Amino acid sequence: MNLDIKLENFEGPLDLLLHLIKKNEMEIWDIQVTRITEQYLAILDAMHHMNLDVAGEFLVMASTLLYIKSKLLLPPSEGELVEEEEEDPRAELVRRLLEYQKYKDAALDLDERELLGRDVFARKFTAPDLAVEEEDTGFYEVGIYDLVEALQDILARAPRDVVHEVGLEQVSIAERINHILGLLSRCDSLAFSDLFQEKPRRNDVIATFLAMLELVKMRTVKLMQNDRCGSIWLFPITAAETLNGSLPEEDSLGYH
Amino acid sequence: MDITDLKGMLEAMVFVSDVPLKADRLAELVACDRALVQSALQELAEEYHRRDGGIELAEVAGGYQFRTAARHVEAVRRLNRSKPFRFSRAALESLAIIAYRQPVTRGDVEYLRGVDSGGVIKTLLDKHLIRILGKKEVAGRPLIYGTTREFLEVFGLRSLNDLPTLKEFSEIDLDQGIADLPLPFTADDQVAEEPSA
Amino acid sequence: MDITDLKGMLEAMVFVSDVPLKADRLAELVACDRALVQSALQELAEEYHRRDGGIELAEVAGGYQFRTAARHVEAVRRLNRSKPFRFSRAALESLAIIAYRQPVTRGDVEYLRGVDSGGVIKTLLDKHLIRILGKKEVAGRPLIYGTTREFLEVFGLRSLNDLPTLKEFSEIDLDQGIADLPLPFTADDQVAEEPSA
Repeated sequence: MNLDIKLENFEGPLDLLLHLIKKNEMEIWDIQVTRITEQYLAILDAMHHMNLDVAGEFLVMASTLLYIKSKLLLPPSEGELVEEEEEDPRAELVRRLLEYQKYKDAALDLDERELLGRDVFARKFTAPDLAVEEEDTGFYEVGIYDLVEALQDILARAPRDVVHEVGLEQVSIAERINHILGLLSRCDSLAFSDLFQEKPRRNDVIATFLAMLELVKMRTVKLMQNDRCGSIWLFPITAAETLNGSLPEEDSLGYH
Repeated sequence: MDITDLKGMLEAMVFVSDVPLKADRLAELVACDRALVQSALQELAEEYHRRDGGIELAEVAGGYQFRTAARHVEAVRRLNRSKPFRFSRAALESLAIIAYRQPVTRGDVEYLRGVDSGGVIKTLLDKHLIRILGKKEVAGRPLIYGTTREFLEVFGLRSLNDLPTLKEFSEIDLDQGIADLPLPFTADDQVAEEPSA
Repeated sequence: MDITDLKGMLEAMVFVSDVPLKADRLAELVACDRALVQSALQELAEEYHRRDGGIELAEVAGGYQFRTAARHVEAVRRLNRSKPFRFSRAALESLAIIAYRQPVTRGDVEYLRGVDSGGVIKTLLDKHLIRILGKKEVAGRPLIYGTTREFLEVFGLRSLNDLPTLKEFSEIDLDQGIADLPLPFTADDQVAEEPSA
């Protein structure tokens, strides 16, 4: 049998087992453990020889298979004979495989639906004439866990070492301000992500971010978001021409 | 108010909303009988469906929302300059497990999939497709997860009852029925509910 | 491409766009003759007009845009007014910082979020979710904020002690404790209490 199988194509050991069972034209509830175990181990072995990392889960399954195989080969001990109808050693694995198969199929069903944002689209913006002041009409249901999630987001991006890093790398914030203003003079809005090159260095990101904050503080740009997790957009507040003429001095920004 | 007028009103409201609108809420807003509103919305949805144009009135997440017809996806993508996104198999599998088995813990998902699923659960949380429902009253008090309204919206489901039935393997006669789900804990263990807002 | 298909495509594109779309641009996107696109759009506009429903295909600013019919303006306004307050990401983040780190200044919130938070703090004050506790005894004597009783009610908490600790969330991949929050000032700086109202 052709064992040209890449582990990374499988979601995990259960997925790989299902594949082997199908390939051998077996029924899940009647696995020929010896044959499947041999093939499973051969694949792991091949991976090992190619110096590929085999995730721990695949190894755990290998030992499970070997255990089942040994149980099937050993004659039942006397003590076990007393208990009538001992469960088939394969039963637990079979149940897991059947259960996994079920959700694997359900996942495919989900993927075949018409997905919003992929296959179908809705209007995700408020009509301009409706963007009026909201009245005090109560709250959307927000749980305390939403609050914790928000905090986690901040923690994930908190500027914990900003001040030191900028100092070390001598990235000019005035230069970045200049750059942003230059970009803004050519268009009326700018996506935050457009401020960066393809793969910006960490210090560039920080300097650009600080430059953006400075511009906000100077009331030369405003930041807008079109929905709560949408991308951030920069809009100039005054005409871009006047901005170009009044560049801040590096020293006046207070970053050294 | 005659039915044509009601339909126009409902159409205008559903059109401007950025979220699906429920018949209940619309009935309240137009001060009309809920059943009347519901049937007017159904009629509208059928009209759009029969017309077979660029937009459809879809029933999702318990409400109504205008959406583009799936067969014009290419044109819309060209306009938005967007590439089609793909859910990874890991994401879809975990989402399927959470959707069908909620409330579930990360441990449940990992047991069923047979692999570590922490990263994928984090991603699903970030995308607001699942949310933390609370904590399970067992040792370690693990978090329990369920799907969100956004999940229904993204997958175009009216409600969780709209999920297709899982293919069961009833023909199999194992010593123990498949109905004995092999989860580390059973689903009806006591659950620490999140205090609702 | 037949005209029905073209019309559907145009309809879908105009529907999802947040700005009016010009016939030129649409013609380019569907790779069709401009005159053909123009006449298809005209036909669509007429269909909607004849139908006399809740929405119209309007010709504005040299382009096409779907709009609600003027006579349903009241219903649309009612819908908009009834919108419950939606916690924006900004509001949730600021509220989270204030809840966990109170008493905090606006500067603390802005330092952590990395963006101006004046507007959002004002909104939270207006909604009675936070209140001014006093002034901080540092240069500039900035105001310090804390959460209110209403905050506890909205989030279903008995007291601030009921706020989940971030440690409890360690399973979703969180390696920073709340104590490590990188605030520019420490929370136990001396605080001038405002006489409580």
